[in-house]
Amino acid sequence: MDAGKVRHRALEQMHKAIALLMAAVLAGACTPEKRSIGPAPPSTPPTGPDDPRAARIETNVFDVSEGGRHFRWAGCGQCHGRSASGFARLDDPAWRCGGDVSRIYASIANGCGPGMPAFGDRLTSEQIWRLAAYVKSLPKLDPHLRQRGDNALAGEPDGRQWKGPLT
Amino acid sequence: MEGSADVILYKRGLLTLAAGLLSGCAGQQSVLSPASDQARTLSWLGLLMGVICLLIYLLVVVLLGLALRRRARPAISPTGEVSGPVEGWLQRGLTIWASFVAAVLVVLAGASFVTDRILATPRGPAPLDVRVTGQQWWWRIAYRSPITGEWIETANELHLPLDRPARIELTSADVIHSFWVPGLHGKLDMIPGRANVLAVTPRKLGWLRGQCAEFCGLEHALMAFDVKVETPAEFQAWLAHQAAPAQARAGPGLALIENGACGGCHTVRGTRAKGRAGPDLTHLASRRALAAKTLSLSHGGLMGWITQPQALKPGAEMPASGLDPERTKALVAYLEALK
Amino acid sequence: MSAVPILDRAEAEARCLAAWRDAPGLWGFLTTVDHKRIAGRYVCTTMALLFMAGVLALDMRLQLAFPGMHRMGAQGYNEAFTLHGSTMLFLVSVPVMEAMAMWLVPLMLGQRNMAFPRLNAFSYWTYLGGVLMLWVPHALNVTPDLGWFQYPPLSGPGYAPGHRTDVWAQMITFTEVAALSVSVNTAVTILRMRPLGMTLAKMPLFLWAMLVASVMTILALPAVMLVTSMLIADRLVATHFFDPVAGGDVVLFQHLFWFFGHPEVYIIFVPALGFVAQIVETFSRRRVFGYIPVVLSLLTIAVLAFGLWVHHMFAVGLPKLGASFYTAASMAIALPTGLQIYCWIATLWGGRPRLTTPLLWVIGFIATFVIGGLSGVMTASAPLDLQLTDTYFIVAHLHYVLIGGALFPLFGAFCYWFPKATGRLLSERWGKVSFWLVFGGFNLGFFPMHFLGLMGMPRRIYTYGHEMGWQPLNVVALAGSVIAVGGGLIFVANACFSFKRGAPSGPNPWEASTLEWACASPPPPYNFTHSPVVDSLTPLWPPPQVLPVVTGLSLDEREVLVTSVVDAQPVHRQASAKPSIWPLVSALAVSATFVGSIFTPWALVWGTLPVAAALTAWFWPHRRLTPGARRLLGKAT
Amino acid sequence: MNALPDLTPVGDVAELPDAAMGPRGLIWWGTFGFMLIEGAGFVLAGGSLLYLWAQAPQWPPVGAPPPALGFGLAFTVLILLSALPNIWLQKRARACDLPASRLGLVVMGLLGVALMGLRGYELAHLNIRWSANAYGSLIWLMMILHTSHVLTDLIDTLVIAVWSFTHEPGRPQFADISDNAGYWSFVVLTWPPIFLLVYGLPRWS
Repeated sequence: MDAGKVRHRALEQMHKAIALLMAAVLAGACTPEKRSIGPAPPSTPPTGPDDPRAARIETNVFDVSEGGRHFRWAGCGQCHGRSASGFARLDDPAWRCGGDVSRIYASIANGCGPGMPAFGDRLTSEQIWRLAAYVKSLPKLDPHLRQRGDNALAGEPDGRQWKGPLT
Repeated sequence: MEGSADVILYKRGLLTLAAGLLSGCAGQQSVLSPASDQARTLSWLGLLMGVICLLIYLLVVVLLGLALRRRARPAISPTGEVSGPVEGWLQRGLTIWASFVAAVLVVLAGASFVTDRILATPRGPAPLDVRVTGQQWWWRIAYRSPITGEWIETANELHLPLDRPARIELTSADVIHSFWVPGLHGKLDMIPGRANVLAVTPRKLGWLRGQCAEFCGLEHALMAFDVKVETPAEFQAWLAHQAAPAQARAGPGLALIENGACGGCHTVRGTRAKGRAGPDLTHLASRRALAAKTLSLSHGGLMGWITQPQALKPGAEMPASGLDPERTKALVAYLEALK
Repeated sequence: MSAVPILDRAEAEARCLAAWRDAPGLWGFLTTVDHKRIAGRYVCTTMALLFMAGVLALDMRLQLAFPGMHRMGAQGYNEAFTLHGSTMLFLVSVPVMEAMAMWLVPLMLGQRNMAFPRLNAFSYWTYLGGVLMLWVPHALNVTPDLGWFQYPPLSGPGYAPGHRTDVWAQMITFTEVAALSVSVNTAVTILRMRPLGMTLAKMPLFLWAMLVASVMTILALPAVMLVTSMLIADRLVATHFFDPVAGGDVVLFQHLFWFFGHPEVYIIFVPALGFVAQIVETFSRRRVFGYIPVVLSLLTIAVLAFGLWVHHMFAVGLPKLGASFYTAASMAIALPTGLQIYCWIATLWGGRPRLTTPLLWVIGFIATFVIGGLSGVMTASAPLDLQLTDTYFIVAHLHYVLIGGALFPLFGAFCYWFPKATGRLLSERWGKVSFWLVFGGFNLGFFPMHFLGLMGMPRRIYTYGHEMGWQPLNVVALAGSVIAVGGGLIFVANACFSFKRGAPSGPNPWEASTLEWACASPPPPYNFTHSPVVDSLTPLWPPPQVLPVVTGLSLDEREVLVTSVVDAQPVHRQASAKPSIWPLVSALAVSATFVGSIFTPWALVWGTLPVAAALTAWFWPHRRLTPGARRLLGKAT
Repeated sequence: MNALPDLTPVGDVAELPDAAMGPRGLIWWGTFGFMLIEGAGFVLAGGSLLYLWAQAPQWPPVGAPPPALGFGLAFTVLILLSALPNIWLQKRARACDLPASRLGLVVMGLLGVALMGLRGYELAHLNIRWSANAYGSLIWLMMILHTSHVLTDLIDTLVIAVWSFTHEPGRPQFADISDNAGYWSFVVLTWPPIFLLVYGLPRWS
């Protein structure tokens, strides 16, 4: 009677599955999902590449997605849309002025070479932080998902234009 | 004894009804204080149904009480079968009850159908075109200009002329919201990809309150707006004033708006502030409230909202300005001048 | 009666016990396929969740009792009502009704187990996966926060970043798989495993109710599984089902969701009607008045329930004509429901009622549910609904229907069958105390909400201003809820105490009429040594000196009797599955697949391998190998 | 009074068979229940497709050619033909004919493999990506739904085939074989409507 063997196989299977389940849940857990509401979002520029706030904000899905909405509201898509090319293109790993959050912040706030003006006065620090986090996420973002996300925001104002709601 | 319990329940019901009516009328967001043809029609329908339902409920409770009261009981065979006159009455009662319920339902459905037809055909002069767009978490309101035919935009405060039908086009810029002013009409959803139209004919002067009635995310609770029903003359004056550009007096405040972060999201017509993401501020000071009725429009309100919006309406898309007190004062001074 | 041959019960019981006993200890716990043990787990889990979700509700009432409370923030409140709604509807109401069916149906049929014992085990483990799917992420602060309905686009890729929504959607997949398994099991058991003589026309009303509810489940739940899968696909692989820009439509979600969502209400409510029928019959000491009208009204409800989902969407702005049609359909369903109410009252009228706790709960059900039914008629009116929907009027309505209409009968059912399940009687005194507290507290707490709705208080708001004048009634609501929860705790305490110290009940303490009362309390693992034969709706009225049974079902192997659908003629003997670990393993494999599919679509691909393997092992028939091959385990399943 | 009644035999079922074929058997009803569930899923998915089709100005939308007909037709013909050996297998299984059942299972297994191959080509020639637009999403939804059923029954058939070659089946196992064949009939029957929705609607609407 090899019920013992059966049992052993079963427990093995079970452990595997449980480990998988916990791993999966943990992967999506804790701070990345936290909605930083209240006075939480940073309100001063990054102190440098190793500003701890950078790591926090670029891993926070809520801040990143808010960055996506600021991206549209500030009209960034008019130069940096999905069809953008060359330096304006943001979904490739090539960065003209550095690709970490603090440098992206700097590029948005102070401009970056010819063609990229400074927006430091037109946006608050909080908005730039989230924009930077979103821009940083673009190269990792599947283009179809980016398209899908843009569609979802299609009814919202795009910079100074607002085509009106979708009807 | 069950009956008595329900009598208590019923009394409590009446008390709460009284309380409800009182405070309901006090509030400007009550189904029980209609201010338009449509809302009045609906409140009559509601009253009719409410009364009928209450009577039916009492009937059921009485029957239940009678069924349970102490009295001689019919003989029951060991197999549980019951025979005798009572059973015969109960059989006939079943038929009567069925036809009674059916009849009541026909009446109610008929009343509902008629009401629907009445609502579908608003009477009165040429309707006023208004477009209300829901956004997280405020209301973009636009009027068709009688002169230029262009849209005149404002936010969070809806003005309607008395006795004139208004054709309110309801749309959404982001997620699903629901436009609900109980004093004017039932709610109607604002759905991305669709335009719904609500026809209302205000019949009572004064202020009403509306609120988003479809869960729309974090600050769904703080998405309300004011409605003012005014005489046609007042309304024309108001609309003309709203159509005019801001009496922009140059100064530190205006500079902040045009060159600072405000202009990135807000428009002040007649200035270089042309952002679209946020509410139009051209005549901000002419309104009663701020941030979709989160705050009253006052000096303190403006100061607080500009310096700490996230503390007052956590998660709202309005960021903290990060301005020092001096510049904040200048900014507020300018905004207060936007009559 | 001396001429009647009497079977040797002791010997038969010993042999059946040997064949049906579970392995001792943990292994037996993990492998059991005993419908009573599994159903017991279901009930305990649901009650624990009922308590947790109830505490959430109290917390929300506290938050709303005063304007501008800071007990919770917006995020906290949104998470609270999402957890409350999702738990109550997906993890409590539907599962507990199915658990009751799982426990009762075989007993009421005089059967030894259900048609597919291992499917029951699989169902529970999958359901447990759904519970963890919702509450473990909550512990890790990945709580769904968009309500129990999660309409796109709010739940779509643009506005719901992260995995909160996916967690909710997959929790549903888990629970629906579990629910569908039980429903198929229940329906087949009722249709094919009735004792000889129990034709459809002699079937107790509870079985009719469960049959109807199971078939409704089978037809309704696929809709919600489909729509949540579409939502996940929109979020994970960039499909466009709910994307108006690319030809999708956000309202499609609502249609599919409510095509499930409305029958869902009746899937919860119809089993409750079954409880009511059995309780009223037993405590009126007479047959239910109007058996045929009740059965017909159950069937009518089932048909109509699929024709009125749109009444949840009147505010969407649909064509007026359509709205009128759904108004008519929605009101029409009040007719069969009203007929049943009449039949219960008539049964009490023409009977000799005994006001025991179970009957009290049923009386409370009538007095409370009718309010919900009538407010339902009001909301069925398309124009009036525009003022009522998404306000506290609806909050009141749905709680009157679900608590008054389903939970009260359920509590009554607990009191009624507690002696059968435990062999002990509940304390009548404390039972009555808990009833009056729950009944009074509930009505005190929820009746005022009708007026809050009329006063313009919308649903799902975490705070309101003082000027709204909503505070007094919200305080009343809080008070009522506290009282009701207190009563609930007394109910539980009474159950726990009586479980240990209650007076022995004997097999049939209520002198009830149906077959489950013809086996020992608590029932042995095999329920019945021999399959009974019935010749009336009330086989135990009058209490038989000798119960007619058929012999020939093996006493030493797990075997059940399969009969024909309509007239319950014997068809064949069916070997009944032995305990097995594979249902659990399969559930784990399925869980891994579901959880993985939140993160990558490929999980569905590689997940099929373990699932297929586990299922193969599950169904692998152990029989003699072809000549030349060595023997494996002896013949089985 | 409140005690267990004695039991008296009024009949005996020892002579009943230990399994019955088709609708007379118990397992068949379980399978049928799951067919109902999946059928409901198909109907609702098809309903969603028609719902969006009715709203669309153009089907398929501009720039998307309809799915290539060739492989679709081939699959349709083959799956319809597969019904014949399937019915034969069901008959033989109900007659407890072991050699024939084994042969039938092998044939159905091979057919299933061939169909999955064809289905691969079909998916490769739908001429639209699910992430392109709602039309594409729905086409893929229908195809994935049906493919998963073909695959399920294929795996089931292969497992049973292996089992039947290594064991000596009894009536219950022959009943399983016949129920598995019944499930395949379901998979066959669900295809034509899906074919019309996926291949027909874009062409003839």
